[in-house]
Amino acid sequence: MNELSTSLQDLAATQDWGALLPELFLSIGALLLLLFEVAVPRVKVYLPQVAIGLQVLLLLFVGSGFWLNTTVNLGDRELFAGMIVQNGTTDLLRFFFLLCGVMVSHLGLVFLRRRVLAKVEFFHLVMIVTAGFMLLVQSNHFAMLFVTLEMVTIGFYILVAYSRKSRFSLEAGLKYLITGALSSGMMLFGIVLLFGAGSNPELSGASGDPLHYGELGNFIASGNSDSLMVLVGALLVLGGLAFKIGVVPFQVWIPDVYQGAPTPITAFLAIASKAAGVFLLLTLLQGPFAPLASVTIPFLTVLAGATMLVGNLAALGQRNVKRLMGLSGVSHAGILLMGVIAVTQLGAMVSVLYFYLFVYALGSFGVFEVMAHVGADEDADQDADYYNNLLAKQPLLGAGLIIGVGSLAGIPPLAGFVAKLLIFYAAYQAGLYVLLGLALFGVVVSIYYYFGWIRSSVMKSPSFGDEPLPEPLAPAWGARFIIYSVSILSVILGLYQGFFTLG
Amino acid sequence: MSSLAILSFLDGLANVLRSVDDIPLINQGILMLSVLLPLCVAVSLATSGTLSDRVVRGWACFGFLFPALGALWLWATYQATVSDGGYTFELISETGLEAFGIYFALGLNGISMPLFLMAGIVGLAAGFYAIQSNVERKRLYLILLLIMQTGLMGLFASVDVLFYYLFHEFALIPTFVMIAIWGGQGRKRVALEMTIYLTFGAMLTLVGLIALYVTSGASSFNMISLRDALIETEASKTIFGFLLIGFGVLVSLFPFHSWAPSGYAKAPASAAMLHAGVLKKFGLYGLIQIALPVLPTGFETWAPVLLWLALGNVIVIGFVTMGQRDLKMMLGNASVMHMGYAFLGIYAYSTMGVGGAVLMMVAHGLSIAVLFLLADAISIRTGTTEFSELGGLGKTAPVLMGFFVAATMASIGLPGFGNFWGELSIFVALYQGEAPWAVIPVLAGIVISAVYGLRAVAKVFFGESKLEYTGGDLTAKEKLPAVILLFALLALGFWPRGISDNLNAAVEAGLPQSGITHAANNAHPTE
Amino acid sequence: MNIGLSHFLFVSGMLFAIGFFGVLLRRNVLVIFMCLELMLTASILGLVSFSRYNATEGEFLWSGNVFVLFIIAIAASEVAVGLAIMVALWRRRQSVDVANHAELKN
Amino acid sequence: MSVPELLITILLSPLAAAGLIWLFGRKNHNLAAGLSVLAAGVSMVCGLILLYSVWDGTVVEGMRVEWLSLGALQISLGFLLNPVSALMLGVVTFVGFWIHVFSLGYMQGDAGKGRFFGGLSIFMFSMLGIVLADNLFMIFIFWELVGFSSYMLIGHYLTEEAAAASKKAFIVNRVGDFGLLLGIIYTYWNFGTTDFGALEQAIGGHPGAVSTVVGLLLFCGVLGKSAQMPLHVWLPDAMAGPTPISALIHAATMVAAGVFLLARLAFVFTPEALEVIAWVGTITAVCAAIWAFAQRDIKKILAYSTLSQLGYMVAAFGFGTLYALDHGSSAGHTAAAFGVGAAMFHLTTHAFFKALMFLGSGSVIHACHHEQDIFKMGGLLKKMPITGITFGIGVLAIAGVPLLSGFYSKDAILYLARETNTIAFYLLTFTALLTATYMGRLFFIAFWGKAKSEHAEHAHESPMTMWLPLVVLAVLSIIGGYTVGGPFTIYPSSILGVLGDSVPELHGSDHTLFIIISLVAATIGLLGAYLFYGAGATEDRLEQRMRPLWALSKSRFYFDEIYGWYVARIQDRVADFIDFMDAFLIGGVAVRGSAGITGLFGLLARSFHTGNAGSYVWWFFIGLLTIWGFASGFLTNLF
Repeated sequence: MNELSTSLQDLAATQDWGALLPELFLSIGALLLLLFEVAVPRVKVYLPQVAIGLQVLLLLFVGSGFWLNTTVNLGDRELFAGMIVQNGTTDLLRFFFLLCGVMVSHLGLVFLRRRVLAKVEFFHLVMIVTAGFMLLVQSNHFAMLFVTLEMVTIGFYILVAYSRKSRFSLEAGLKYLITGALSSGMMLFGIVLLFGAGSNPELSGASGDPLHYGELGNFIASGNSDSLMVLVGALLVLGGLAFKIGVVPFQVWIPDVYQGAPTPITAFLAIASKAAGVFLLLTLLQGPFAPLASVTIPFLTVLAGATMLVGNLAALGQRNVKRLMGLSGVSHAGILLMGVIAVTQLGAMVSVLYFYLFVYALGSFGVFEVMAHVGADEDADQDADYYNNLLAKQPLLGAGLIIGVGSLAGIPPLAGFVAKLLIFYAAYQAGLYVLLGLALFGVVVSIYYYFGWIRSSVMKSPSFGDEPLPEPLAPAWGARFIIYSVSILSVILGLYQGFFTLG
Repeated sequence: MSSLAILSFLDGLANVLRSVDDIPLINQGILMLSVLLPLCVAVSLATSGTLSDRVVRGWACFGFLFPALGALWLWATYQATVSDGGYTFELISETGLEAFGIYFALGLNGISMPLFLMAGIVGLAAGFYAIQSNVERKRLYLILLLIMQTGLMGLFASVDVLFYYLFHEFALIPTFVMIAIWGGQGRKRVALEMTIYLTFGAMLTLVGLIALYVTSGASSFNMISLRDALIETEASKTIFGFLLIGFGVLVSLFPFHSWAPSGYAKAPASAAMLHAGVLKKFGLYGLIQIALPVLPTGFETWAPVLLWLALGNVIVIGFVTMGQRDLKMMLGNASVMHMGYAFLGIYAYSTMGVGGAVLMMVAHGLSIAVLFLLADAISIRTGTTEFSELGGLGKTAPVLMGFFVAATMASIGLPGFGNFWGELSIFVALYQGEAPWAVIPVLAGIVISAVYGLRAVAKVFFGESKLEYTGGDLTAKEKLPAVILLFALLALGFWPRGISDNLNAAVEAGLPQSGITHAANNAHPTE
Repeated sequence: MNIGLSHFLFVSGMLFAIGFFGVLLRRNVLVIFMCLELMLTASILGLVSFSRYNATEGEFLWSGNVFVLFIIAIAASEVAVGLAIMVALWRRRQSVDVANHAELKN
Repeated sequence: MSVPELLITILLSPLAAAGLIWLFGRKNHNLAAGLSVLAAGVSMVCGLILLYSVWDGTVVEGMRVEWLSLGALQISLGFLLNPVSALMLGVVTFVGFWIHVFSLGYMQGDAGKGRFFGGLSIFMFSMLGIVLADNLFMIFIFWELVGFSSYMLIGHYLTEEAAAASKKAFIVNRVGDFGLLLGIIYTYWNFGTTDFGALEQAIGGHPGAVSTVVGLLLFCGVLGKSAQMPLHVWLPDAMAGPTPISALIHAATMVAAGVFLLARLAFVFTPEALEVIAWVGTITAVCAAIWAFAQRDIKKILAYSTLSQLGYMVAAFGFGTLYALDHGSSAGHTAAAFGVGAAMFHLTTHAFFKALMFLGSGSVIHACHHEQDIFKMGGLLKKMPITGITFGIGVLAIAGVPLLSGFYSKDAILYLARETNTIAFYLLTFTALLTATYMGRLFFIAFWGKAKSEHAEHAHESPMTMWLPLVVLAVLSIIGGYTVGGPFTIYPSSILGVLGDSVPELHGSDHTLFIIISLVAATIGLLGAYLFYGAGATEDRLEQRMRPLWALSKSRFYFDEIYGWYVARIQDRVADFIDFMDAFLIGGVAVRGSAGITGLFGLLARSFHTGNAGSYVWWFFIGLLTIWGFASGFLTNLF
């Protein structure tokens, strides 16, 4: 009893709620939004702006703190009895997710402007999910991992199905629900297996809390790297993450869900959850699963190759640009996975991955911002023809689209090129020649669909559909600001990467 | 006599240039500006609101004029100050990729200087032609051209391999957009096909460059330091293969040429001028400036392949060109064919051959540009480029005929124009190489090119006109760019030493003899 | 015979398999959803049994058991959201057959 | 002025004129004409000053300017003035100037007069470049340039015919240059230089140092330029150009450049090569003479006679040099001197009387409003006496009547031929007979009798700018053959050496024999022509009476037909075929094909996304299997 209480006190000592201030702020803010909506109906109309304002404030606050933290760079700090770990990288990602949250909220503003849907709940959910992401990247314990992951996923179930009027949105919700639940079920079973193996007292290095990354790592490292249970568990967990990133064969939900979901949510899925997945993959591969490299690396290599192939090939004939973004996202996932493998093998150049993620986010947000303006009332069918002659109709949107897509395609001098180059370079150094070849083939193929899109945005070719195409909205100042900044950043990062400490 | 006066004047000019060169960084500044100014002009044009047409034209004109004048100035300075063909005007700044040995580095040596100058001149001509042309959405047209111009200038000015590659793509994308917007019949497909094909080549090149960087151990993408890192391992063979094929695609080396003719035929005039004239030389330049210095053993392995493919360019494409029935298609194929000569010069692997290849690149850039310009002028007047529908234009447009004949003669290697020197030195060098017999089929090329060149002239200008021609002769505004290009060609033809003197040392430095049993030697024939 | 860890694991494995193949083979959305829950249950069972049998005598592995609670909560919320979506779908299409909700494709 | 300055002035003044014309003269025709004639005049005056007062006959070499230096390749501009080039210089500048003058009248009111005179000046520049060049590369450069100017001037009238003719001329010449350049490259790499002086040193007096091949390769250039068989086809067609051009380029100077090149390179050729050269010349001479009979076009007749005379020169070079090689250097002359001398001598005289006749024909055509068929002329002797008489002198000269220039040069050739090869001697003599005959045919039909057409009726003498050159050239056609020193010869002592070498029979034994031979040939030919065709016949008697002979001559041995067949049936079809294969195999199968296959895989990949959530679970099933496979290790072992 006594030692229990002392241990509890030790635990209590590690509970530094201040370290989670941003997440708390977000969650409470989100709850307050709902509260205000019902309590003070008058302010209802302003609540979206309020929500965005709150997030922006938080962004600035965390931003300053994050710079501060990286400059000081206290090492890893385990909190809450090792449930959570914080370091420069997690802070960077928290900042990144807050950024995503703001962007998505703004997209939501544009999206909801011409739709009769509940408005406040959208921002509420976005804030909750953002908080979930921020916790997810800090998780240092499989329980924490699973819980936060579900926090995000369930939030996404709702968000994907958000526009209740649209049967596409609902269908997407259903599909995401089934596949998501399935994958999390598999992942959970993997966790259970790991728990079972790691807690087995007959095995050396067994511990009372085998779900803690560190403990599990020690356990596996102490001669259990070939136990079937551990392997299956680890691979199942990786599979669950692969689902989030959209890696073959767990990519299959992506095109449908991306198409059906409201555009802001598509962006959220495409960027935030991919980034989170990649980061977790990296932490696990370099942390607890490091001793399993002999199995995980070939496994991931096969997956990466298949992903790059399927993603690019399936995107070839796409006319619906939301599906196109989804499938091209799959191919990007493949390249990212290749980067992850290379980085884990080299044990260096991790920053290259983050650079790629950031650049990918920039490009995608630019494109989604444009899509939000171009899309028709039925959000799901965004045909490439809608973009005909966009450059002439709305020069800013057109330019934003060209730069965004160009950056995604990896065209010099845009940031996407440097990002790809660095990943390829890492892959070459790690000797992943086959993957590199597939990636290059993928780039060549991707030119077809990306440039097809660009082409239709610069050409004025008559659309063959009988109904008139929707006119793109004129971007408001917020959208203009975002498109300008995103595009300019994409260009600058292509020429000058000094902000990042790459290498 | 008067010649003495001229000489003393030139000497004085040289002194002036030297004294200016002493002022620190001024020439670097000029170099930097001639690369980046067009881009700045383009951005300002793109972002500023409604401008009057005259302002747009004048501003764009400035954007094209400055690089040309800057290049001329730098060239004169180079002639006056440098004698060994080494790098000067170097300018290096960090971009955040120091960890990978990547810097933004500009500079010029004996090889890049003439090409840089050529890029400036062709850009000027293309710009002028675009400014006076009456395309719709002219402002966007000029913006894209200016972006392209920056890419072209930067491509030859950059010492860092990565930026060299980057500038190439930078110039490539506007070509795609221009074909997509202003292209001719069936531009949708052609634009994509060309871009995908070129990206394929670019990707191979990229792998080659990465591999080169990794294996060279120079841990730097800097051409100068790469030159010292000689790779003689087995790997060099693979790497050279990648570079050869990759660059080959970009230079339309047989059989990777099928993108070129149709692409040029569809592209709007100025884009075709810049791409066929300047951008296409990227690959050859890369082979000469990067591949040969670092990978002599790799070159030796691939030399036979290169020989046969280049012969394919000259003979096969030569016949293909003869078979063309459309003027622009013929020009496109002809430019593919002439690339074969340049490749053969590289194959010869001697100062003579490679230097000849550089001469060829410069001259071909000028001549093919003026040919595309005139072809566009013809199609404007006649509304067609089909030989079967053309004819008798010489009576209504004698000046146009004169220019076209001159340009054709230049491109088929008539003495007095620059191309002749390139071809001649390549022929002479080829005889000295591994395969002297190759001279015979290659020389047959001069007959082939004469056949199709003169056939084109005859079909377009001689005989009776079959159509109603509008627009009469070349206007002064159309003449100006053509005259610029023709004058440059003549200048090169009459005074090749303006280039060749500094070429010698630069090329020789780039041809490591170690590990080369390839018969190339720079000894004088008698020895 | 005495019931040991292996038996529990067997059951939990069977549950997982049944759940998965249910999801794989059944077409009724509700059934599929149940099967998904079944998979979660399998994990829960495994977790509990591990924490019971891998523990030193007379103790529990708390971490496992606490985790179970979380899982149950999550499962509950998942069900809530999932059912909501299904109801909405039913409203629009009067069908609970996955095959009928296949407009987003290719 | 010193020799170098004179040479530079001679070379550059036409270039300057051409440049100025290109800048200002396209519209202002008279300015263009004035500039061009002025330049030609300057060149001629300087040339004459050079030959008659300044230059003392010593070989002037050097004044080299390095033009291009690329690795081992050094190309320099330089002058080499020796008796041969001096003689050529004189001929080119002198004849060239008078043809310029003639053109003033002839091209009066032509739409493209400016272009024409610009072309003339460019030609003069290029031709003088060939004459003065001191190395093979420089010769090649100007060689190409004269080809170009000839192309431009043939195509002057922009008609279909002109297009075909000019194209043919340029391409056939390119074929010749193909061999020439090959030979030059070969020479360069084997002797390390292409300077004539250095080459002569390297090869020395013993031609064994070189293989026959290089000689023949270099001779290919001569085949093209001097229109020897089988590359002779372009010259007759070239008559599509204005007549002064035919006179200057395709009779007097450019086509002679080949012979000049032979003279420059005399030391390169091995006996075998010389045999070939001599025979090519002989056969060309005979065949061309035969072909001349079926022609009705006055210019075509002259063209074929030009071919035949060029054949004479080439044969002269061949046999003469062989003779010299056999007999060693007789009377202290350089070994090759006989051949060079004979060839150059005939080149000179031929330049005079052929230019004369071409200009005469030009004057006739001008008078008859571009009527060129001799059977539609007639009686012109009365209507335009100066033209008629001068033309007559030309005919006598070419027929080889004694005391006229043609007689002396032809005699030399016949003598050398007889000394070396009897068959060739008979053939050449026969050619002389034929020459006299067809020239007589031309003269009697066109100038005697009475007019046979409207145009001929109203023909009248041409203006002074046109007949003055005729007179000058006529005088030269008479006295151009006198090479004995003293008051009679027109040649300065510095040149006489060359010509003197060529006439060994002056010291030789059977002087009279050759006088008899040529007298007989000339008289039989002319009389025969007069008797057979009669004065001013309206129809071609040969065609009517001896059809087979006429057909034989008409067929021109089917050279053009064969070439035409080759171009149309082989070259073009091959081109089309390869074009098709290129588009089909490379552009189609390889490129589009791979793209299409990729697209198919794309469709496959898309078809997996059926939209049925149930089917998606199968992907997860595959995922599970993969995971199991890797965990259990049998997939891992594949790596």
